[in-house]
This record gives sequence, C-alpha cells and structure tokens, in this order.
Amino acid sequence: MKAIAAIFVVCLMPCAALAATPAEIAAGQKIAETTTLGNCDACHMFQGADEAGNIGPVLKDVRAMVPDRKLFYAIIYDEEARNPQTIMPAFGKNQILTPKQINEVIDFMYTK
Amino acid sequence: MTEIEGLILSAPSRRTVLAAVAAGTAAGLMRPALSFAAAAAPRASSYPAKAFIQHSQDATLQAMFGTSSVTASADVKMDAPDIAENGAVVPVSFDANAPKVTAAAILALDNPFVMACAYKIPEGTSPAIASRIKLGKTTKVVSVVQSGGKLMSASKQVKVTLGGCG
Amino acid sequence: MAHQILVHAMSSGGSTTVEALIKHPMDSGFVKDKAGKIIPAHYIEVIEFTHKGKIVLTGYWGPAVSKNPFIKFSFKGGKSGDPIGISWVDNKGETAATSSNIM
Amino acid sequence: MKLALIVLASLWAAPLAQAASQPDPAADLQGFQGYFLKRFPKVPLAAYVNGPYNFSKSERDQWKQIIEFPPYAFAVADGKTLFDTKFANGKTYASCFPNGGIGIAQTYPMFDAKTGRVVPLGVAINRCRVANGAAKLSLTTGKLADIEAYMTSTSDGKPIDVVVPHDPRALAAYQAGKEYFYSRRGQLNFSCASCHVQAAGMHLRGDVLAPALGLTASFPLYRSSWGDVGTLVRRFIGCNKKVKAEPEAADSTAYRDLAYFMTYMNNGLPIAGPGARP
Repeated sequence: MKAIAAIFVVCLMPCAALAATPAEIAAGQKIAETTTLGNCDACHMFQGADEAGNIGPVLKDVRAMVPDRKLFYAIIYDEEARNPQTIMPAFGKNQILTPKQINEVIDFMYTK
Repeated sequence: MTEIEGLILSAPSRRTVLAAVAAGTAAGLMRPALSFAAAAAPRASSYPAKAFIQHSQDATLQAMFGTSSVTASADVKMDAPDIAENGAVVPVSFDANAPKVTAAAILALDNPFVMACAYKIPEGTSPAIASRIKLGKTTKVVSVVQSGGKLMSASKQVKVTLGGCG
Repeated sequence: MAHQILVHAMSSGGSTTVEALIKHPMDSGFVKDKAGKIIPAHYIEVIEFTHKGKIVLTGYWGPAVSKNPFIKFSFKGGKSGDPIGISWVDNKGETAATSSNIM
Repeated sequence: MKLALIVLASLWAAPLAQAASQPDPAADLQGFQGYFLKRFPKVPLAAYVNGPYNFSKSERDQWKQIIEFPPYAFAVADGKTLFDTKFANGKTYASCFPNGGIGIAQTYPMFDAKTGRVVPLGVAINRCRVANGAAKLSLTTGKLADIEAYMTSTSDGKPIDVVVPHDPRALAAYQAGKEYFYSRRGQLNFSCASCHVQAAGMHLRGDVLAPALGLTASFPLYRSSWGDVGTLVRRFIGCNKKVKAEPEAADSTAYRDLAYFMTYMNNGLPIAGPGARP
C-alpha cells in the first residue's frame, strides 16, 4: 500500500523521470536494514526500523528533507566531501554499495 | 543522548566477590572440584529430557508437568530486561507468592527448544530463583510455577537486537 | 582448571541465600566454530544443591542456559559453618561436585 | 539535516582543537576530560569507568545483575593460580614487577627508557615469561588475559597513573597513539574518536557507544559476545575489523602507542577491571 502511494507521489513530481517500482523500493529497504550493506538503521531512526540508533538524523519526511535526488545521492556516496566532520561512511566512494543500490536506498527512503 | 546519574565505582558485591577470589580464601571459592567427593553426582536419570526437546509451550508443559493448563497470575513476579544487552546472557528471575510451590520452569517461546530450565523446589526453599539464559531472538519469556499441583505463570517480551556494526 | 564451581552462601534472618557460578561451556549445539563446524551440544542437565546432605534445590538445565551458569536462590534455615554441597552431571556424563560452608 | 550535521561537527571539534605542533599530554588530558564532563554534566568523572551504563538504565540494570557474581570471576581465580605458579627456574611473576606485581596495574602502559618503547601490562607479562625461560603467550585472550585480570583486580579502585616522561621517544609514542586515535580508517572510514568521542553515549542500533573517557579502565573485559575475558588489544583488533580496516599485530607499536594515549587520557580515574560488557 505504502509502496503504491509512493509511486503516485513520485509520478506527481515533475523532476522524476521514472517512478520507483515496488521491487526497487523493497530492494532499497533490504539494503537499508541489512547490517553488511546499508545498515542505515544502525544510526538513523526511520519508520519500520527495529531498534534503530540515534547517531544520525531521524529520517522522516525524507522528500522534504532532501528534495534534490542528486544531493541525496551525493550524501550517501560520500558525505565527507560535503561535511568533513561527518561520521557517515562513504557508501559509494568506499564501494560498500553500488550506484544501483544507492538509488534503491533513495527510492526506499523517499517513502519515509 | 540521555545520560543518567553516574554510577560511581562498582557494586559492593562485585568487590566482595573479587576480593574473595583474589584472596582465594572465602568459603568454597575456586576449589577445583573433580577430585572433591563432598557431594555425590546427581542422578542423570531424573532429567526430564522430553520436556527439553519440545517446540511449543503446551508440549513443553505437558512433558514437564503432565498438564498444559496454565493461568497467568499476578502472584508470579518475573524480572527480565525489555531489551537484552546480549542474547547470550539474559538475567531472568521469578518470585512466586504462592503456597506449596513444588516446581518451576522458564520457557523462551521462540528459542529452538522452548524449555530453558526447570527446578524442583522442596519444602523450605523459596520459590524465587535467578539465573541467566540464552535467547536466540526476540521472544516471550514465561516463568511457570507449580503451586498445589496447578500451574501459574508470568510472562514478558524480551527484545534481542543485532549488534551495531553487523 | 576445568569444572570449577564458585559458591557464596550467606545466612541472615533465618534463611540462607546461595549464589553459584559454574564453569561450563553450555554449548547449545546450534553454534558453529570458526571452521564452520557445529560445536556439539555440551550442557549441564542436572544440578543439585544440598544443605547438610538434604537437597534444597534440583535444577534441570537445557542448552539455553548461559555459558558459565549463574544461579541464586534461598532456603529457610542454615547457619554459619553449615556445609552446602553442589554437584552436577552433564549430557556427556561428566560430573563435578564441591562443598563449601555458609558464611 | 544540515543543522543537525553542523551541531555534530561543533561537538566534535573540541578534543581535536589542539592540533599539536609540540605534544602536550597534560593539556590534552585536561581538554579531553573537560570535554566529556561538559557534554555529560550528570556523569561524574569516576563514573566514566562504567562506560555505557551511564547512558542506558536498562543496560545498567542487567549489568548490575551480572556483576553480582561476575562472569570474569573464573579468569581472576585462574589468573591468580597462574600468577603464583613457579617458572621452571623457581621464580614467579612477582619477581618481575614492583611490589611483587600487586596493586600496580594502574601504572601501565609504561614507557621503557631502555628500549624506548611503550610496554602495556600484557607485554610486561610476556617479557617476564621470556626472562624466566617461558614462551610468550597470546596478548589477546586466554592465560595472559587471566593473569592480567588477576593483576588488575589487585588494583581495583586505584587511580590510573600513566606517566609520559620528558623523553622525546615517549612524547613521540604518545603523539603517535593520539594520531592513531583520531585517524579515520577502514572501508567504513571511522576513527576511534568517531564512535567513542563524537558518537559517545549514543545508540548504535541497540548498543550504547562507550565514551573514550574511562574506556580502558575496565579492561581486561568479559564480553558476553566473546564468552570469555579479552584484553584491550583484543578489542582494538575487533574494532579495526568492525570498521573493515586491517587490524595491526597484537604486539605492534601502533597498538602499544594507542593504549598509551587512551590510558593516559584516563589518568585519575579508578581502575575498574576486570569488567563486564555485552
């Protein structure tokens, strides 16, 4: 249900060329919640995360937080480039996640 | 960050134990036991093996007590953490306010085998026992006490989480 | 130094509290070693506590009791100097016993 | 989001501020301890030895139950037996240490002017063995950790008293340890400080990250996840692996220097080892 709602939201956005499919969103969720992949909930609270950490900001209304998808990608890819003090791992630069996986995480996070 | 009032130094009991171990003098501490014939080995034949290989509360209670009929009761108090620090060492204790308690058991419903431990409690022994058990994952933990032949229980959901770094 | 049992027995107000820590791996049979091989189940099945020879508690343990098990309980009576006996037998038939005096 | 990141950054900046041209351990110590005391005003200095338990009541309650009869009691008992056992030449460990090795753990790691290197307690125990014709033991766990647990227990409550003498080699070792502590490494790109200064007291999923202040005071540690007692070096190796960095050798200069810096930062705090953690 949530996934379907998300597709509508994405389709309404003028910038979104392609809507995220439920499969992409599900893949993103798996990456976000798997300790050896994104492990997002180790540091970030988001709805549905089980016993999440509180080191990073709460991920709620994510589309409003980071409306620019390119910026969002850059944050996950290498946040240290933007903020040298961050402790967020450089998931793209250090090859923890592939570009496809980062995009799937974004698709998932945009449903939060 | 919700720091709580600091706990300075360690609990006195820890220090007592440490001092006793270090001195090697306190009663019964650190005696290698194999050669010690002070108490005979318990009879393994009394072990309710069947109760320890069941996968449901009903089957476990049936095998242990001959009945699966159990009533949740406020007279059984149980202490277990909301979130286990580590699933390998979870402190669990119970304390029953009931007459003629003859036996007790601690169950972890989502463990591979439901029964964690059981006790035969003779007259004169308090129906209050603390121990440490393993939980494979988040599960309901149940303390069951047999009082006058009837089973009464208390239960609590204990969360077991993954470590932070994976 | 296998098979140690540490005991603390303390009497006060007409009852005796016994705390014991028993050295035992309590292998569940569900855990793999570094080479990926299952570590066979090895756990205490029966543990008995006596006061002056009379059983004050019998414990039946399974693989879900933690490594180096701890137990705390109390019974009526007991005075300083009385002997407390502890003995156990595990699923491999190994046994250990110790005796200590109430403090 | 931007705002939150800026707040983090400023919190983090304090202990880094003294980018050293000339190492000044005493000034670092003041800045380091002061940073934590200011950030967590409810936690008194000595309480930092209890690490995560100042930040989570649930974890603290479990810990209190566990240390009622602590799982490291066997290590202390076995360590005492080993400590008192004679080497083939008839001597014991006591012959290698001041005061017969009793109540001295708080002075380690120690700078050894003879070799110009830092000597943590574990290394000192191995040196003693070699001097008496015995083979070295693993520095991470097992018998050496047990001996260390026993020796540390005899220092329980004594204030940590690590000395960085006015010797350029000692200062260099201290500085190297400090740089290791603040340097990012591994695929996850974390420094020791990322977790134990910047994110100290916060939840990494279910776990509370212990502040670096007080961290070394409860070693050696019984960790439930280890199922036995391990040394500070064992933890260094584990942390390096967790951030997906190549761990150093247990006996490396890097780890000796890191232990030197971290323990010096805990000067004045009471020894609380061996400890118990999840």
